[in-house]
Amino acid sequence: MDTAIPSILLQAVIVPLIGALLCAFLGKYLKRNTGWIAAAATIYSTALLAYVAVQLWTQGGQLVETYTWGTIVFQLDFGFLADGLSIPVALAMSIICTAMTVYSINYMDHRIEHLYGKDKPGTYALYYALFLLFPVGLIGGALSTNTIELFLFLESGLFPFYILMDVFGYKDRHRIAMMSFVWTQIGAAVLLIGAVIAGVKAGSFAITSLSVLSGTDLGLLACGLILVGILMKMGTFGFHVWLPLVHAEHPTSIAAVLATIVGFGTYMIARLLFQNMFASFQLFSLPLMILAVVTMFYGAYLTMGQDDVKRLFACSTIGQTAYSILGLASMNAMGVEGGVFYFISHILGKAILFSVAGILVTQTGTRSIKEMGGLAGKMPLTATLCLLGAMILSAIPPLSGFQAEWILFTGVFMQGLTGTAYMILAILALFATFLTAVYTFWPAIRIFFGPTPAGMEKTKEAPLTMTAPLVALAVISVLIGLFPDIIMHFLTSVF
Amino acid sequence: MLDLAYYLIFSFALYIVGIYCLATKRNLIRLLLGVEMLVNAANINFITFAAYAAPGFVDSLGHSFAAISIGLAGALSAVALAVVVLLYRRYGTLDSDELKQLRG
Amino acid sequence: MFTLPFDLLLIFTVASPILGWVSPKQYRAKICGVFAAAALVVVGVALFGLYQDVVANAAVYLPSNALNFATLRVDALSIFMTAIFLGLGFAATIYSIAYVENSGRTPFYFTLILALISGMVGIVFAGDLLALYVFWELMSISSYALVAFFKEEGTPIEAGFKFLIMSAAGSATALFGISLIYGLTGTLNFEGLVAALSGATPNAWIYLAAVFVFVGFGVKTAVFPLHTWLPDAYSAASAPISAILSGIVIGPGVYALAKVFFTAFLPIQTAWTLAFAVLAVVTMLIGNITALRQTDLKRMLAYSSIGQVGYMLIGFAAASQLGLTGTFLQFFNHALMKGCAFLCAGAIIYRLGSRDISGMQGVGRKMPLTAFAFAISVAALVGLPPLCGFPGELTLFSSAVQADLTWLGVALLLNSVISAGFYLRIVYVLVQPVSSPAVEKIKESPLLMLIPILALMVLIILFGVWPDPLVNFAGDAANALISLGGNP
Amino acid sequence: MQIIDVAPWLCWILPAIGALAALALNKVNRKAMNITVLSTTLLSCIMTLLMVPSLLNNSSIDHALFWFQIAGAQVNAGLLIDALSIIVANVVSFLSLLIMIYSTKYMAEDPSIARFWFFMSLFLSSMLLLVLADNFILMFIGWKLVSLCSFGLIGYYYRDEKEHWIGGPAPFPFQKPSRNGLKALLMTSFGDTALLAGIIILYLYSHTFNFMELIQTAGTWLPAMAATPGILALTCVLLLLGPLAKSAQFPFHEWLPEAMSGPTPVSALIHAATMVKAGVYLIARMLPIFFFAAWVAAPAYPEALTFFIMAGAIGAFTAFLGGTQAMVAKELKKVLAYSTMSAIGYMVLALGISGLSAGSLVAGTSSSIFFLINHGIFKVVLFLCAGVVIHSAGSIYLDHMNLSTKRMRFTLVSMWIGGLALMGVFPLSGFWSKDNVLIACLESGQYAIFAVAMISVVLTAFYVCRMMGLAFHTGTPDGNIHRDEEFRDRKLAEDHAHGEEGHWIEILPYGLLAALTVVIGLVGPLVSEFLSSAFSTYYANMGLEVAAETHTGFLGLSGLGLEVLVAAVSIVMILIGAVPAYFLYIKPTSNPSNLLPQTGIRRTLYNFLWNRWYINAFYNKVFVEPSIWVSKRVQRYIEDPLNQAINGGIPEGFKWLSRGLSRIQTGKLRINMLYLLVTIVIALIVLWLGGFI
Repeated sequence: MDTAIPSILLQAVIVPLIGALLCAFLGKYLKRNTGWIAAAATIYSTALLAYVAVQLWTQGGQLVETYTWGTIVFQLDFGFLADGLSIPVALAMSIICTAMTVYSINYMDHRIEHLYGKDKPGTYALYYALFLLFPVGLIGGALSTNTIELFLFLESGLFPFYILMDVFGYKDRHRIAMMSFVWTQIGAAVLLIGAVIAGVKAGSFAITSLSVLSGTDLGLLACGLILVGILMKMGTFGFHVWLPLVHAEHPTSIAAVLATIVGFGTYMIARLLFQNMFASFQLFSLPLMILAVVTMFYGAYLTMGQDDVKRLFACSTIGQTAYSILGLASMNAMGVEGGVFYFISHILGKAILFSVAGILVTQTGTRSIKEMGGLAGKMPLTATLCLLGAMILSAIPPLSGFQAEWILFTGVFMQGLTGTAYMILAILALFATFLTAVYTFWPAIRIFFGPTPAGMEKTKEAPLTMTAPLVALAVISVLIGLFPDIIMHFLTSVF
Repeated sequence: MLDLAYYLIFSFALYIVGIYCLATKRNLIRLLLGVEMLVNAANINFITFAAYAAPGFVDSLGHSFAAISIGLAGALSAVALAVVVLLYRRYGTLDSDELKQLRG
Repeated sequence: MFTLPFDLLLIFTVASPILGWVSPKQYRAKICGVFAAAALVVVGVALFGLYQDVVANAAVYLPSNALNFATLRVDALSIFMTAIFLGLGFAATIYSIAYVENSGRTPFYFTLILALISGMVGIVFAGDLLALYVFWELMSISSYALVAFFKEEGTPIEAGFKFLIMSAAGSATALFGISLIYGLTGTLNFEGLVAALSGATPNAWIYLAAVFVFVGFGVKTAVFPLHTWLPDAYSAASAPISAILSGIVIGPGVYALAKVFFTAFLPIQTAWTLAFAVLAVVTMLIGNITALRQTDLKRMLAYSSIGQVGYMLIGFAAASQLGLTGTFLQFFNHALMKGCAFLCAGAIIYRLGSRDISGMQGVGRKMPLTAFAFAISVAALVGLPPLCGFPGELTLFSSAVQADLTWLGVALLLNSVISAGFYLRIVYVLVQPVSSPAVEKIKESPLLMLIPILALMVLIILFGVWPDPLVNFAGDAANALISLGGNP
Repeated sequence: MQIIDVAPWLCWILPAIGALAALALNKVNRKAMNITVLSTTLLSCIMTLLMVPSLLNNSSIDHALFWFQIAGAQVNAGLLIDALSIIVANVVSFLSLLIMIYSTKYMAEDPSIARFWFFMSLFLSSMLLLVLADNFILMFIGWKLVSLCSFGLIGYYYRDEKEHWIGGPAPFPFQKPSRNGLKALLMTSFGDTALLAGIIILYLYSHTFNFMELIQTAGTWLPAMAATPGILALTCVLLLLGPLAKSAQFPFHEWLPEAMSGPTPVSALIHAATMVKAGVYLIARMLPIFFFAAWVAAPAYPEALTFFIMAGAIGAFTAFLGGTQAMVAKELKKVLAYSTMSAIGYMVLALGISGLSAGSLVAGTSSSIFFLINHGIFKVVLFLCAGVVIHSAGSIYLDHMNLSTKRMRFTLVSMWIGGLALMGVFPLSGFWSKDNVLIACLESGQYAIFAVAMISVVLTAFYVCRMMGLAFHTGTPDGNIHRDEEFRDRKLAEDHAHGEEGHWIEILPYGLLAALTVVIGLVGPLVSEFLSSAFSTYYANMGLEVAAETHTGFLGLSGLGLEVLVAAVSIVMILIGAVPAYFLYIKPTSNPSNLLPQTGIRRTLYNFLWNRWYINAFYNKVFVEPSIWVSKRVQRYIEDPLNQAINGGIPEGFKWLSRGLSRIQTGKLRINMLYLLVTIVIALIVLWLGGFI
């Protein structure tokens, strides 16, 4: 396929970067309005990706852009590949980033004032300049054609992530910033080890050349290392200890992006392991499935016990990403399609929920659910959004979660028919999803329903820049839920 | 002419003495002497090997190296002594163990 | 006489104190500094001409290609190293103009810098061990003097003396080793060494010579456990000197080890690769872990240099073209990153007057550009893409995997994670809100300090985003060494 | 384009538009909002009526459009219009219309009525989607949405003011509306999860979600499924759990009583007339597949009988369970809720019967659907009357009511008609459908189920009479109720004068429906005949031709004889239940509390029933409390220690290591030189050991 716009994919990645520079230089003068520059940059990227998606839909095939990067010592192409797998993922992540940029405008105003007092223009520049590196990393990562490029984009968000946590985070932010950096860095390092082993032995770092090793002993090693690296980044049980803390203490706009980064592992597994190293990857089916199911239950029970509204949604990410892992572990097309679909759906929902948490924190000044109640009357739109987010997570149609979940579980049950152990896991996993409804709706009820406690009578609805992006996300989720072909058209073309 | 081995044993011994001196002595001047001993051990080697390079001839390379090396060691000593003087002025001692501001 | 750039360098070196004497006192510092900087630029231009020759002829020999004379031999590796020396030297010189303004002995300072750089250039230009040793001493003596230069403070002198004794003992040990090599082969010329030793069956003497040479040059390279001088010297020296010492003075050590081990000691390669592998791991662990709880900013950076040396040794262990590429690349990047970091640290200390990290809370708010450059250099040191630390680590890691030493690569990545622990601590302190009155008073670094800092920062980003030319240059350099050793 | 192509789509899309319009017009104009919502409902009702002609000519139309693709297949979105869906859709939309009309008055003073309209309209839309969908996925969307609307409406009074609490009186626990909504959502979700698993397994073998295709291709995919023993039975169980949860059948029945905390029209529409019938509808929808597997396919797959046995057994048990609980309930709406459980038990039971023998397919299904229609109508009557009664009495407790029979004549009459129809008194509509179910039991030889159903008839008669008696006639309470302050607080704000008749807009819907109950009762056999013929054609079209009815009948009786016998027996049963209740509550000859001593077997039984067989308590003890217990401890005993060990321990370890290693740097020059010496020595030793020198 081809497009009328030259270097369209490169533009989609570069424009937020240019936006970041602009923000860095102009932030001091524009103050909170810097956010609009950032929003413009992300909207531009989103529009480009949407355009590519439309072209891809109508023309089929794939779009590849290659720029030479390394020539002699390493044969590295700095390539961008837009196909049925990468485009929906990139587009979804770009939309989340856009929504969160707009959301930030008011949210960060509040946060900065709370932390550093009024009249700190430099902090806006810092925030938006660093924030825009996330779309760069995420879009670039999704479009990468080689493992080194992928790693580069993955890591490009890491340092901003650290600084943002350190400067704008909530309690105990310095220690947690360090911890998150080290954890994701270890994950990335393990991933890199696997990728480099594969790359060196296969003679090329191109993602497609991973297939050379597929099925060999070395392939198994590389596959295992890549998988462990990704699982660390995804916070599956055993590697999850950083996730609730980091997720909860970040500014909520970043936390939503973090959910995206965490879920991005789904895409990486699909792209690197499922597509290119299937013969090696399929040996991990059973262990991965067990891990996913354990994580789902653990995440569910951990979430249920939380009283802190930010930590609550943070813990739920653990279980939710495990769904996607479960889908991928089923080793068939339906499962992988479902896994990636679920990832997209989950980030939409989680972005909404985290932002709702942010709204609650800014409007009520507390994070404890115990102190909240009856807020639905005070902030009906926020309550609706929270319930919509809960519906996405607990797979209630017509939101996208349902379509993703049944497709995912069709794959899982398909694997389930191959053995009793798989079947038991599949059914267990399905009942773990039941717990999602418990841990999303129950807190929502505690926050928004019931009598209003004494201190909360004056709570007001959040400003429009905070709610409108979330409404947009919810609408997108409904659209996907009603017409899943928006996603499935792309995914079925590659799997 | 003596066997090469004797010269080598001598030079190795000199080297060991030099290192031993550096590792045990605390006086700054003695440390400089230790360094000189090390350099001279090497120089002896050069001279010896130059003499034994070919029967009846002396290899000029070894000699020139030794000569240059002696010169360089002199330069080194000059700088080192200057530093020792400065040290003495500031610390008022020549005991190397007293130099312990930098550690950890 | 010694090729144009080197000749020029030596002439300028000698000329600089004379210029200092004749120039009016109140402008002396500026004149000498500008002169030194200009000298380095001129030499750089001349070097480019020489580079054309090297590209055309693989190697340039001086005075002739005879085996038994002291010769200079300039190949791609020499050019590569020289470029780094000149580049960082230039940055440090510019920086020094602002830094040493108030000092009385300015001409000597710049003379010593030029002499130091001359020594290093001589080392990498040397075609035999004699020339190498001579310039080695030139470099060493200049560096001793530079460490102890600001004698008003106590610790530089103490550090200078310790550095002097250890380094001189190391040089002497290397000399002892060289003498053994001479005894074995009767020649000191590198090509002669290859010719004499390549076919020979290894005997005890060659191992012995290897041990002495390794220990000798290893002191300057700061391989564990010979690294003990390094934290003292780097932390006590003035900031530009620390930058030069840390950024490039490691270089000659690495270079000399590489040159000797990949020519003379190739026959016993199997024995030393493993030793280097073990030492690499130990060195990087010691450096990074010890750095974790340093409170002195420069000392922390000094320890991290030891860790970086450990990374560079991986290329020796891999003993392949890719490995050496990684080593040289890492050396280049380290010069940029650590040079930048030390210059930033110097600027902060210059303004704040204290080196204690815990007292630096909020410096980033008062000196945003410096702090930003610092953060970038620190992130690069961790090895985060898209900064220049990453291609170096990637190359080293790949070479380790290629040589079936994956564990070594794993250690490298593990260390880069550990190192994040202390690098980030600096960043975290800098971005804190201002907490002390001392910090409240400070302002952004002087322009002359800021320029080299920002220039280095730009290079760090540039070579991170577009590493290919640099990687290829390092690859050429590694090729030059490998082909000298006779196994292309 | 024919009307039948458009009507099914419009009939569920229109209320969805109405729902959105309610939100949009909320702030603009209340009257316009009410009119819009009502008119979309009316239009929707007309659209469903337009489908009735195709019921008469027995056609089955599947409108499918491309929806989306999945790996190796595509899913179409389509609407299936056949006898089953047309009947249920009409019941739903007609009842909805009337209830919406009722609500305009009943909810008129509610400040957040837009939310009410939104959920009601959305409910109607999704319920119709559920009924009309031609495949599992589309159906499931409607299925989940009705749960969601039910959640929203049960918890409609989300602020949990005391007057909206349900349960009690103290010391028995009160439940808050918001919690009840969640409970309903979660319990049905649990069933939905199982249902989804069943659907997926079915898909994996059949490669289709389409109901018609599933039946048509059953012959080809069933052998593969039956090849693995247990899978078919597992699928049966999983598929049934969803409908059972939705229809409040044992063991998921516990959400229904508490769902009564919603506004009364909601209880009428969702928790009596329509949504809870969705389960019955779905069982009926899936039934042909398993009937085919159990009886038509050759060889037959006996595992498929699981479906029918389970449905029959659970239906019968729930019918009994609900009846017993209704006998002692103190709240008017709870009595009706229990009776709904019981009645739906009948329907499920009848559907179970239809597959338990080869010949009772049509009889079972048609009687079940007949019951569904009738029950929908008369239960709505009862609930709408109950709404007026509660407003009038200012209390939800039967004990408090004692309303005037004179001033509330319309309500009294309507409620009695509804009640008698519920009891199954001749010649009201309930009589025919109940007898059809009982006959089907006998004809298929399921005597145990028949017996349980008969006992339920007794219970029904008793509790209906008790309810009416307490509400209107004597008001003599039967328990030793703690009349403490808490209990008095539970009285509703008295916005109606005590014992006042409802507004005519309220009376109109239930009056109309009560009349309809009588009319259907009068033409009962005709309707029953029509349904049987419709369903026999319906099944014949599916290819479920069954051999001519071979059953010998009960006690040698068949046809009219059997019907008369069953009618006679059931009337006797009604009398057995109704007479004691009449003398206790309507024309009391003794105080019912005399029957309940403080201790003893009757007290124990009473407590057992009052506590809902302790099933709710059991669930709380076994599922809810342990989950909370575990979740509180996961953080403390797993997460925190892990966090301590990893995020605290590892940095500590490195600090310790760093402290240790920095001792190497002694700062003493001598030691540094010693390192140099040691290096050389160690290198030499290693070389020596390695044999190099």
